[in-house]
Amino acid sequence: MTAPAATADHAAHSSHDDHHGNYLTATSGLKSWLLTVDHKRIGLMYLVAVLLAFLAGGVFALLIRTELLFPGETMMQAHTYNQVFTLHGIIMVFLFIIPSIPAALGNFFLPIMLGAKDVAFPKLNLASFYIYLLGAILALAGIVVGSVDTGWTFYTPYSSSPARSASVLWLAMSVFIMGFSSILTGVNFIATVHKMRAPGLTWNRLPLFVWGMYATAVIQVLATPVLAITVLLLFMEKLVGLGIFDPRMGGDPVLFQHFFWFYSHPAVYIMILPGMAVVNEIIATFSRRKIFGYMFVAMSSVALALLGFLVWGHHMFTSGMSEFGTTVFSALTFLVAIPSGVKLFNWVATLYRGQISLASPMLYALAFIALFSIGGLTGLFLGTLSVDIHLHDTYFVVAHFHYVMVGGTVIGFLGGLHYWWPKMTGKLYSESLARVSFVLVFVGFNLAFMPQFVLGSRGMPRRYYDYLEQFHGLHAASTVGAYILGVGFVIMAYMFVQSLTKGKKSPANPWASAGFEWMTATPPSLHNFDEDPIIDRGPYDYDKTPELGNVPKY
Amino acid sequence: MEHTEHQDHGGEDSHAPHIAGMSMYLGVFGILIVLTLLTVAISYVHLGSLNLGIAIVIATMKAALVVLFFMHLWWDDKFNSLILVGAVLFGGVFLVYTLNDTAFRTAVDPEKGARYSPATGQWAAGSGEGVGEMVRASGGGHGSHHEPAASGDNEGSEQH
Amino acid sequence: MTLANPQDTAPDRRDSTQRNKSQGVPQVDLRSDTPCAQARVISARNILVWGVLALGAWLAGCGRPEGTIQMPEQASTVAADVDWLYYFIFWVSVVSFVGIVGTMVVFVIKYRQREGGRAEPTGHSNFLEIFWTFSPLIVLAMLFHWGFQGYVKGSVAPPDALEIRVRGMQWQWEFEYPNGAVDIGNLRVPANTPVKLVMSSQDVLHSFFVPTFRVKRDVVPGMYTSIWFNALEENQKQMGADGKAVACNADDDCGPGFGCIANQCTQFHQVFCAEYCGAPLDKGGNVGHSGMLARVAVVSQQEYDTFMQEGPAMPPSCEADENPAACWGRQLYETSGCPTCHGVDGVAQAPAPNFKGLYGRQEKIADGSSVMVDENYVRESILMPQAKIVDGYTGVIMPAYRFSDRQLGAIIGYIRSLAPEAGTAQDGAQQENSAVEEPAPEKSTPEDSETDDLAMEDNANKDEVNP
Amino acid sequence: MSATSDSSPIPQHNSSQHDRHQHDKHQHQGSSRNPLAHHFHSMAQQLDAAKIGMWFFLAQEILFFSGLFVAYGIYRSWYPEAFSAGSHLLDRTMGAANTVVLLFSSLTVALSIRSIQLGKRSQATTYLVITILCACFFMVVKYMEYSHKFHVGYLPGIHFSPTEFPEGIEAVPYATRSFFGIYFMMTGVHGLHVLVGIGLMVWLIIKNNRGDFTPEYYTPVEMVGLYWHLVDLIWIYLFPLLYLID
Repeated sequence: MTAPAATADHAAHSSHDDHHGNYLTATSGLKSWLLTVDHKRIGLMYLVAVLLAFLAGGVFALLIRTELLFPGETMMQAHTYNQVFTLHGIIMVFLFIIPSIPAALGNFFLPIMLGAKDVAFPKLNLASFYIYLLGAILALAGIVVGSVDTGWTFYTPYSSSPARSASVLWLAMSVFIMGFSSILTGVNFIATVHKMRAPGLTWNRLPLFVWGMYATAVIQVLATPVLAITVLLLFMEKLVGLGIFDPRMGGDPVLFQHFFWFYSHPAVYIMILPGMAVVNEIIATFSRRKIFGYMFVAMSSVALALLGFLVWGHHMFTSGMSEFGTTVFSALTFLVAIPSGVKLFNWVATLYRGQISLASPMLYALAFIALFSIGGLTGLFLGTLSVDIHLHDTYFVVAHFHYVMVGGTVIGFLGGLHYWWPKMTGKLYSESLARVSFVLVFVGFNLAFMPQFVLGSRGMPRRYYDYLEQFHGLHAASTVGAYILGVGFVIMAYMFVQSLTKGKKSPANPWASAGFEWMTATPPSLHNFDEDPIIDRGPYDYDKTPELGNVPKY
Repeated sequence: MEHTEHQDHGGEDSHAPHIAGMSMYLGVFGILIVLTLLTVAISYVHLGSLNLGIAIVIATMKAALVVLFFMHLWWDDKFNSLILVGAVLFGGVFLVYTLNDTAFRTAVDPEKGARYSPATGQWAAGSGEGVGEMVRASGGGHGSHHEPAASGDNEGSEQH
Repeated sequence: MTLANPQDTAPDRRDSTQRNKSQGVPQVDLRSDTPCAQARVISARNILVWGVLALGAWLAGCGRPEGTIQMPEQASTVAADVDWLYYFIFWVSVVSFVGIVGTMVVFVIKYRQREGGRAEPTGHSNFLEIFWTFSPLIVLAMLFHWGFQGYVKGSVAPPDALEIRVRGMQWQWEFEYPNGAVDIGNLRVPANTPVKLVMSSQDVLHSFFVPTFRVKRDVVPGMYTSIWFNALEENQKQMGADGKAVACNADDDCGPGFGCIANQCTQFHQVFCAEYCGAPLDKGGNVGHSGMLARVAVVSQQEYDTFMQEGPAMPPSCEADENPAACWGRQLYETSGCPTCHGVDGVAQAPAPNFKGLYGRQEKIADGSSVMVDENYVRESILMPQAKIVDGYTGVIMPAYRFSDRQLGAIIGYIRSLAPEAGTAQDGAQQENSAVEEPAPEKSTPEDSETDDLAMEDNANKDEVNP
Repeated sequence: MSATSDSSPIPQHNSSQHDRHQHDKHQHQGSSRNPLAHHFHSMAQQLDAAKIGMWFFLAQEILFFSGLFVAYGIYRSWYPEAFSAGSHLLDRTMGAANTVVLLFSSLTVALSIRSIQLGKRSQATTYLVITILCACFFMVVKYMEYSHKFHVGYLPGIHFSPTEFPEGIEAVPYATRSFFGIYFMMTGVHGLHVLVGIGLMVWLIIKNNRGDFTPEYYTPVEMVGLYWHLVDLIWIYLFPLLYLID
């Protein structure tokens, strides 16, 4: 993007930016943060909320693993264990992983990458954040009020039976409200991508991060309302005995599973697509090359978004669904594997003949490729009908989705956090600490979840508070891995805090990247650009920007 | 939609907003009323499964009229029509693939509303009390809500 | 057991079934050669064509009945094919993983950033893109085909399969044999015969999962789901010094790997509940969803037939007891979950009436009437608990149990033994109704004709039920 | 969240449904005199952005209702007789009247947008008032239908205890309770959307009287108009599917 000449008709706008300094220092005081409509501040507020949720979810994860260290009662009773794994699921899915990349990093960088001053509906963006907070508070209230122990899937008739405490009502209401936060973010991103692109930024020049956010936004808008109606029906079923999922009233519990998974499978693509989106940016910057097969990678994001709506039945192969329905879903599930494969192959092809620097963000991107391919390939086991009959609802499934969600989205999120930390905070972080925490996270994660594949194939069912003696060794290994993972995250948190307090000031383009977001000041000014940018090249055109050279060493 | 190289402001400028004449609105409204009366009339003629088809076709025609002329999709950016059709398509996928399952499941008695085992004729456990029987008007007084006793063995045996 | 007499109600339902579009899955006639068999033929005949892949899969999956590192013992006919397909996908995944990550590592090492180095501009090759879009499609199509083939074979039961009804309830499995005998927690099936389980749940979702048979199906309230398996060989019994099977009582511990099923220590196949179904409040240990375990013992056809004839036999340990019925009744009382609500120590517990001194007493019923606790009242309260609820216990919901008549006789004998003074005072009353129903015989040996007739009658009318 | 007692016939929906609509339309910036937001380059771009945002919001509403239509489709395929019996228990004339009223309100809201584009603000206000009156008429008819059903016990699920049937019907299948479960959910959620629509139009009238809308800037009116047409669209399908099963 060439330095934009100050054109006359934009003069009216530039005088508008009389605020000096960057978006952090432009205005100060609590009110300026809480009532901001600046997408960057809203992104930061989301980031803080999302990291707190990750901490809470992580604590519950460690509680689960500690309980499973020994067979029998280790530290809590069966009912408490059921509550803990339910809360681990709900907090991680609804409070952390769905808003993490789109709402935190997406809110911050989408407008900058598009060359826009802000998202299309800034006030809607702030409303989305407060709706998210309202949902989170209701979820906490639900936890305090009673014991939701239905699993994050709320399967009826267990969740709707009168014996379940009222907290299912609270959680249903909180999920209903948090769904709107997701919908509003989606609507915002779609309108921004369509209508707020800088002049010259055509669809085939969009950064792949924007393509990923766009595909995620489409899923968020089209899938989340079905979760809203599912949760509303569950709410009414429990409150007034609607009888729609109650077998005693002619209802059908399997229909609830259809309703739930029609949202929840696209939701897992809401989780993984942003992870892939971040990896595109990191791999391009740290191998100094455009992404190989740009349009194929972009279209595979959109393909994943659309195909994601056709395959929800593979969560229900053993649920009593008719054999015909099961077969159709199994066939379609294999189609979904292809776009993921295309992305992996294109990323590896991007590394060919590049100048690869192994700075910490790149470590996370490479780890993403390795772990996500394991996650994706184990999906093949679960898509094949006869093998899934044996593996469904066992620890094999737990390992599969942790490899995709933690190995994929969380590693991608951490990579993005490391990559854009200087841009967001204007501070550098200590590279050595980053590598130490990466190694711990990588080793801990694999030690925690690789044994669970074997646990699952040997027949250990999911959500078991107590297990037979034969599974003890693998559970112990998995618990040790979980603790190492926890230590890795603690060190990473310390590193980021240390960077905030004592970190060195970051140069304008610390990674010498050709990405559009690095073309403004670091940290960016209140309205992102002093003059409106004119885009005249692709997002990773290192051929047109030879002056950037290679990634500097830190 | 590919844009020319130097498209100003990324989003295309829509031409002056289209203002339709009064007669168009009244005409469309008239057709809508006629279609409503038609669909009510047809509902009294017993045509078996065809009734559902006709009702949906007429409703879709009315919906198309409202969407194209009252919501100006006819003169609007084609992408908005794509959004509408996409949403309806996804709703359709949801219905069809769920029907894939529910239409081919093990035997269900259409009138009685529960599942029975063909071999034993016995209702599946967990079916409701009084499943299978017709419900008569109790002729009681003001809307008494006496609840049919949910059969004993259907509550969780453990109170928790 | 109040079994709706199928004759009068079934016809109208049956013809309504025809109107209901179709019955489950299209009938597919499957060629005998399963993937397992094909792999053996291929790898034997032209090993070069299939190369190491087929050999690896064949070695790892098919011929290993005792199970492999990743898979438990193969104890049913479909297990070998499932394992073969599992290992086929496993090897495909290992090759793909090594391919992707290996190439990545090679590129990272080969093209590390050097001083002054320049990255080559990225080329583009449509051929490569098309290749890695459609080549996985071939492997995936094969996986789907084999997966579908195995699935249909695994879910469509052969018509002559032996049908056993399974009822899941919160935290225990109840099996009901064709002869009406009911067993909680233990299922005995004949070896080498297809067994079809017709299952439904009484309260919430459960899932019947037997890892060693590779079968799993959710158990849904208000709906029947079914699975079938064909157990390959008998489970060994624990042989005592005298060459006879070691006898044991209800839940004695027969040592690792052995369980006490039908009063014999034998190996068994573990049944898990795979669909989350909650847990009781404030209880630790093996309870709730993780404690909903059952055991499948594969027995010889001959033993199964004798079991079909006379229903569950009295445990041998009770034969020597002075009141064998009461001893058997006490064991049934302990293993069927009654102690959680009904105490026997005379202390008036909240959930349900205490059995101590109950027999022969006059009880006031919730609807005002009163009834003498006798043989018929106990029988009726077990089979239809909601019929006559004692005053003050209306809020409690007791599940309907189904026992064979001999088991009911034993339980009634046990309850009578808890009220010794009532037993003597009521001797007179006891004599008359004994004519009606032979209470637990003094010595219940299999040849005891009278109770057998009862059992025989039961079997008789059961048999027409499922022709 | 109050349970559906006799007094409040329409299941109250929490307020987030209402304030969500406040936000989803584009908020024009600062004082009403400068309707162009700072981050947009032209009024057209601002209106287009609002339209595309609104259309995706309507897509989300369609999928929200698709859940109910799927439940309707599944249970009707399982219990056709129960659904036709349930449908005969409803009052077709009230349903038809409601349909005509909603269609008319759709017309008047479209005309209100047209008159603002032509600069006739007072005419726009009268059209909006007529629309609100139609919507209130719709809700009153709904209230009468609901109270009748509460009175004679046509309630969903476990509460289904009919006290009397219209002549010619002496018994209905057991699964009719499922029909009423779906009936109350569909018409209840739709009724809530009508209430939210009324709230929005009152907000429009207030802004219109303040003179916020000009032939160049009428985005909020158009957005509320689109929303109202969608509410009418949903009812166009609800009416035949619920009331006209023969």
